[in-house]
Amino acid sequence: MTAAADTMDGPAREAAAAPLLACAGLTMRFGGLVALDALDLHVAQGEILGLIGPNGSGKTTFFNVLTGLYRASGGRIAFAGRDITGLAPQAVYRAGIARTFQRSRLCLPLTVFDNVMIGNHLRLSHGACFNVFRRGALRRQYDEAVGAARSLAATFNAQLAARLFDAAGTLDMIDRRRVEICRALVNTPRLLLLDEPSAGMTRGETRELMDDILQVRAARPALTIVIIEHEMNVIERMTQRCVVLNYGSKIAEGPFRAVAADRGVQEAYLGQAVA
Amino acid sequence: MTAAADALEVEHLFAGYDRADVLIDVSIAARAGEITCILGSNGSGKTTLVRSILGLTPPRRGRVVFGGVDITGLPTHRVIALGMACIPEGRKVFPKLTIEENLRLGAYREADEVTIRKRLRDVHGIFPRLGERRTQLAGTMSGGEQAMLSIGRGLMGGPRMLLIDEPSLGLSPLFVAQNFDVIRRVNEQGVTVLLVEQNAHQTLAIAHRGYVLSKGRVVAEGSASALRDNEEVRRAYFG
Amino acid sequence: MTGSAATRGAARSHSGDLLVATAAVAAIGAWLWAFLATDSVGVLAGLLAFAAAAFVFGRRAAPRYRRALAARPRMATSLGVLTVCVVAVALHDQPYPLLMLCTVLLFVVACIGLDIQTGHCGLVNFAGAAFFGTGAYTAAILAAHGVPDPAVIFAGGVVAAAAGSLLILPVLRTRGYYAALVTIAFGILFSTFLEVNDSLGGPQGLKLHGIDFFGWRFNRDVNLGWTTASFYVNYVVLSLALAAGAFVFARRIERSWLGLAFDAVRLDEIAAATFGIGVGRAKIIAFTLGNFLCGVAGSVYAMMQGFIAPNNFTFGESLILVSILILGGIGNPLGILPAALIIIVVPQKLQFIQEYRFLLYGVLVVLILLFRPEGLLPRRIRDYFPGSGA
Amino acid sequence: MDAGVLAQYVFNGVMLGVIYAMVAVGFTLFFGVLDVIQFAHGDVVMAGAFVGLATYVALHVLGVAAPAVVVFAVACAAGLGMALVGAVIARWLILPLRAAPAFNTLLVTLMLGSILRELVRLFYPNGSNPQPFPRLLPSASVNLGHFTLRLDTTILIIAGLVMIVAVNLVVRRTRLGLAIRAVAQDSETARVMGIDFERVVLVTFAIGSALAGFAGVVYGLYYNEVNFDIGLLLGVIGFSAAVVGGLGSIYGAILGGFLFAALQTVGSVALPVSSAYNNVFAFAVVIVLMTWKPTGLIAERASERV
Amino acid sequence: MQRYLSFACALVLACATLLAPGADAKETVKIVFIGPLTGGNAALGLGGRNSADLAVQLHNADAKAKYTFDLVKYDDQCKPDIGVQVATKAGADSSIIAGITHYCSAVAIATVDTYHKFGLPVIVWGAVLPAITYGNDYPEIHRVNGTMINQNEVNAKLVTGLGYKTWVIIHDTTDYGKGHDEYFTKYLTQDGGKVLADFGVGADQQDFTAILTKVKELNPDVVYFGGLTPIGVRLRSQMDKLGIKSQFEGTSGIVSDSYIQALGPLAEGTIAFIDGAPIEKLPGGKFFLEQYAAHKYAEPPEAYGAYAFVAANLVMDTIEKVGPNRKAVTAALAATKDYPSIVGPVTFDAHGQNIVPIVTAYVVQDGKWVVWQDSDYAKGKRKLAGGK
Repeated sequence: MTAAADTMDGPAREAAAAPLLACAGLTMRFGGLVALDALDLHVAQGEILGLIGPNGSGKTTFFNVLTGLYRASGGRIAFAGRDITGLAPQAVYRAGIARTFQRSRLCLPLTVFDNVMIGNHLRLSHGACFNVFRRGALRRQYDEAVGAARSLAATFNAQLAARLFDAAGTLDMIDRRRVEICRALVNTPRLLLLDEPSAGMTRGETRELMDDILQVRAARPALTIVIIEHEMNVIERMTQRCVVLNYGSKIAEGPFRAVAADRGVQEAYLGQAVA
Repeated sequence: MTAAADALEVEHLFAGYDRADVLIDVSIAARAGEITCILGSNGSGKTTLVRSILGLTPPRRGRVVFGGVDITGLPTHRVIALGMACIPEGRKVFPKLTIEENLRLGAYREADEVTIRKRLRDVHGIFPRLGERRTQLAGTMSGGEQAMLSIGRGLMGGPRMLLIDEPSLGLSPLFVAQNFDVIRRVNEQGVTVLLVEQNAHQTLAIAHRGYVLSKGRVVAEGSASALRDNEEVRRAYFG
Repeated sequence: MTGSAATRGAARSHSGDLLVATAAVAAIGAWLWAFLATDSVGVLAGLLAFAAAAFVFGRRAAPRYRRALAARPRMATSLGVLTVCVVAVALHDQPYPLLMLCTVLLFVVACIGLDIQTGHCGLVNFAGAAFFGTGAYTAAILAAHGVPDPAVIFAGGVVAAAAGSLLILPVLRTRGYYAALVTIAFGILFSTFLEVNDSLGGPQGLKLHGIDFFGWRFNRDVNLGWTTASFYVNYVVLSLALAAGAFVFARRIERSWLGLAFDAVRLDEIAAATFGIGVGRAKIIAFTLGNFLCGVAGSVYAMMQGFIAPNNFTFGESLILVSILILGGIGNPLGILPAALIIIVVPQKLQFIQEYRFLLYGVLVVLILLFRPEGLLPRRIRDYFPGSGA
Repeated sequence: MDAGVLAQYVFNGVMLGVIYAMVAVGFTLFFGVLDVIQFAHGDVVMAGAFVGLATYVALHVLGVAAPAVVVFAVACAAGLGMALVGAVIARWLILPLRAAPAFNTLLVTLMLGSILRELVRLFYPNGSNPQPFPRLLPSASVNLGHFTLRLDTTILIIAGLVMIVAVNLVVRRTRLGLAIRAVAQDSETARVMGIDFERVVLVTFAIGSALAGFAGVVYGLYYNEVNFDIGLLLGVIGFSAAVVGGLGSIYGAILGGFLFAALQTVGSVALPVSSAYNNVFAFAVVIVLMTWKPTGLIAERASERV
Repeated sequence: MQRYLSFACALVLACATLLAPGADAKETVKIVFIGPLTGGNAALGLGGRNSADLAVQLHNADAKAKYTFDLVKYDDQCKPDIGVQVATKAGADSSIIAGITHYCSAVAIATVDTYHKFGLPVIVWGAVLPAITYGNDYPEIHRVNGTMINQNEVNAKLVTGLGYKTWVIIHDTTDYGKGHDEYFTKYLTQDGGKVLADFGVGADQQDFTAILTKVKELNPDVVYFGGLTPIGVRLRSQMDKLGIKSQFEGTSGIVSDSYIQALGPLAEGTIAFIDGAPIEKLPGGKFFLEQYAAHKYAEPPEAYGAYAFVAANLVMDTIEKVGPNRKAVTAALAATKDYPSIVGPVTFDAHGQNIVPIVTAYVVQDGKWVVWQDSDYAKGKRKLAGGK
């Protein structure tokens, strides 16, 4: 992680470098419905990209195709110079892409720690013999993991770190989101996909969460983020660049202010201006 | 029916799922014979409002009165029986039923076959394509056609009041314009409409009055023309 | 209050709690003894009423004492084992209660196996009796060929796990009721096959000798010095060791990364896959481990009974195993013991109403489930190293 | 193989398939509206047969002898009686457990099955023994080589098919059926259409159980013997047929029923090994089919429950 | 109504026995009855239980008897493991002196070790597999009913004597059916009969039309069935459906009233065999049937009720003779010779098996099981299927 961060710190150099993620002609069809229509999209190393568009424009579908939950009907995905089209979700995660879900997919009966550890699974020893018989070694791994989870949670806030062993179902919405983000971050991915992190939260909570994300990002400058959001002030505040989708294709791209002023984008959201 | 009477009143409504409140102290009124719109971006609580009115998500606090009857917490089918109809978000047509069956479900509370036939003819008049393809399965239709079906189904009940949740969702501008036109015509025939939308411009073009919902609270209300120029509306979307 | 005073206070109340908890375990042991030993309807009714009352009224106070015990897992396990040992000694000259105790303990082992599959990994298995039976038949065949008994018991588990691998592909591909059907079909297929196929004894079953552990004959009464104990004491010791072993095993699985992977797969397969967990691998491991335990229990059961026949391993018996699981509270190995007592021993205790007993028993189970839908002891939050203060 | 013998196999297989399909349709209907499996359904079939039998005995005592009247009364009593039982099961055992894990419904209905079985065994006079079921249908027969075409069996096949078709018509063509299908596809939107969800569930259980009651009578009239424990195997086979066909689909259930009958027939006569292996064969094919089509032959939708 | 009453009675009795231990002048001795009281074989088990109960009641009513007997009843569910459990319970209960045990052969085989271990003398009242007595040398195990060997020997001789040539054998795949299949095939082949085909069917199978269609094609003179009443009824009735005209014969498993009740006129002409003398013909047998009727049991005695009755009487008479002591009873039972009973004289061989091989052939005539020799068929007044 650090090597990349060292060599790339200026936004100018990032843009010049080969993109971390490049999708070409990405298409996803469900029966007669075209959810992604030959989408071309690239994300530079270290950038925070906003992905916006009206409801049903294909944003979440894009995430699902990217993470291997759906198999693309056409097109290619390259990540860090490697073709990841059609890989299984496990392999995509191993390649360094982690995500959150629009509708929280935490395992609510499990503790915060357990949920975070689900994200950390690749780094834990999961052989049956190890887990059952080598309890001492497991204990060491566990203590380490608790430390890691606690410090990760503490980057959000101390209360969350204190509630590490409470069931996720007892947390309120914003803390559940934080746990989801922790789960996605614990394996130090290169690309983080955030699917509507503000959904179901108040304006104040949203602001708080965005502060948290920026803080995390400050601690890991090389982390690349793609964020789907409806809250435009979130997009404005968080992103350097946005891509607007409508009907599964890109209708605009650029800094938020420019995109928001775009007539096509306004129509996509607000409908055609009626005289 | 006097134009000033409130067909639907929502008073100080609180509602939500799990632990979080999605609606906070929401009060709105839809006047009889008018189109009242609720504007707001995604996640502002629009759909929860519709669900609370219909009794699908029982409110935590507050009251819903429809045509003088307190319907707070009433089972959904009883609310519908009082003359309410709903065109749900995302169309929600029954994919494995034919177009005609979908339409007939809209008139489920109506027992009289003659009336049902008449309404079918009316809907076919509005959307000729639904008449041409009665036996096609709804799931095989395009998004725009499904939207037509959903609206037609809502009209089949011969409602006094129509709740419409995001009719423009995922539709091309042409379809959106067409559907809004239908809504306007239906309203002109005396049906009260509560239109929940994200598409502000076209909505305000046909609505009489409106409310703007943001993060579960009403942040603006007024006549459609007043809202059209209201900065709050743009803020609700673009921050 | 100063910090150190608070700590001291906590420690004091902690040891107090531990004392109460130990007393409670002792009381449970006494109850178990009375329940197994009694043949009187009045005493039985009294015991059941007492248990129900203790359950209802003790619920509020219980967590505190349970925590005290949970903080010392080793002591808790030893205490449990010791309690059952004491019960066994108290019953040493009563073969029938001892036999029931063995039966319950062996069913506990099998159910813990199913619990790893169902309660942890979310795999339904309605063929538990088939894997139990595989172990039993393996034991019958190997023991007849002179394989030493400890190896026979282990082999029973291995063969059952191997038999399970026949079902791996359909089990991985199907879910929910469709998976249930696959296992139901296998269970029926298994018992029908045993019945029609004469090479394994057919419907007349197979006879087995009692267990012989390096010269220690299990079917001989045990001389305890002051008295002679029924030979079933041997089987109680073995079954108890297996049950305790299975319990610790299941607990360790649960309290490990593997158990976490199982939980993730059960609760949200998609999220699990998204975070790199091998869903198929987790299912295969859980399925195999569960079947292994069923097979081990089956082989010991067969040697204890001395005789096995196909109608011991029918679909109906699989349902009994699943019933124990659901009644105990899916995912909690601790709930299996009381549930097994209810499902296995209560019908025998109802012998006095003869042909009416199954009716009463059915009504009883339905009532328990209507009033306690999560089972008797629902699963608790995972704590990897209880008592470590983490 | 002789054509007459072949025809006989097919004819018998069809009769068997009709009975299985009648049972399977109930399973699939219940799953459709509520996503549950009612494992006592086979015992409802058995109870239907006994209600029919009791009605016959009562009519006999009352001196009603006209076969047509008796058959009609027996079928109606079984159908109505089981409709009531089905609705009661849904109302008091299934709906209250909707929020609980799906496993509980399973165990409760399993136990309910054994309760029904024991009730009949204990409280029907001489209930532990097989009971003669009266021959109420004309038993004329035609011999065509090795093929014996019996009038009563033909009537039963037709009656069974008519029942299945009738239920299918109710579901496909009536307002009530529309409501059932709507609830099955999307219960929430169905409620928004003004459908009383609970009522539809109860009615669906009543219809499926009534069909099971009729199946019990058809069973009795065909085999002329009923026993308190016939429900166990019928339930397992009905469930298997419904699942193999694809839960939620009526056509799938019918297909599954006939498929199961065919498998058992083939297993009995065409296998090189002993005919006792027919169930081993049938269930082995079921496992292979489920591996090949994990959500049934006519896949309506995956079941995520249990 | 009677059902509820008997349920209530069972409860009251159970309570009464608890609260008021024998205030009787006589010493009370406990003996145990074990059989299937629930599940698929409950009919036979309940018949056996009632018969044993009748024996005890009649004995207790006898003022000359030294002991009052208390019959403990256990259900083995026809499952070997449950059988071992209740056998252990009875064996370990030292107040129980002897047992009348088991209808299901697999259960009986499973439990013999247990009885031997506890030294509890038992008399098997219904299970027919030879191995129960001949598979061990345990002095505690006795059996009043015959094994399937004698039954099938007599059977094969009689039917081949009638002039039948070809057979199809259908048997259930339980130990009972398979055992009969084995021994009947053996004796039939010895006597010159020809087996065209042999079908095994599941014990809970309902439809046999596929098999019977094959049978029809083979067109045997006789269809032999080894199994119990429920399947027997289904087979016979489905044979008729398919127009199979062969003679139908069965084993002791179908000699029950319910076979005739369930089949009505179709039962006519069915031949079956049962070990033991014809009950109706012995004076004691008539007494048994009368008393059974007089005691108003809810269930009929069924085929093996008489054996349970005999076994109970034999146990009680032995205890009367040698006192309530297991060892003494075991020894005395071994010496049983020509004990007069309603199934004929009982004599145990070295294995405890009743060796008086009386096998009675029955045929259904006018809705009754009639002893073959007395029937119109034997006398030539009526013809069996195939004109024999």
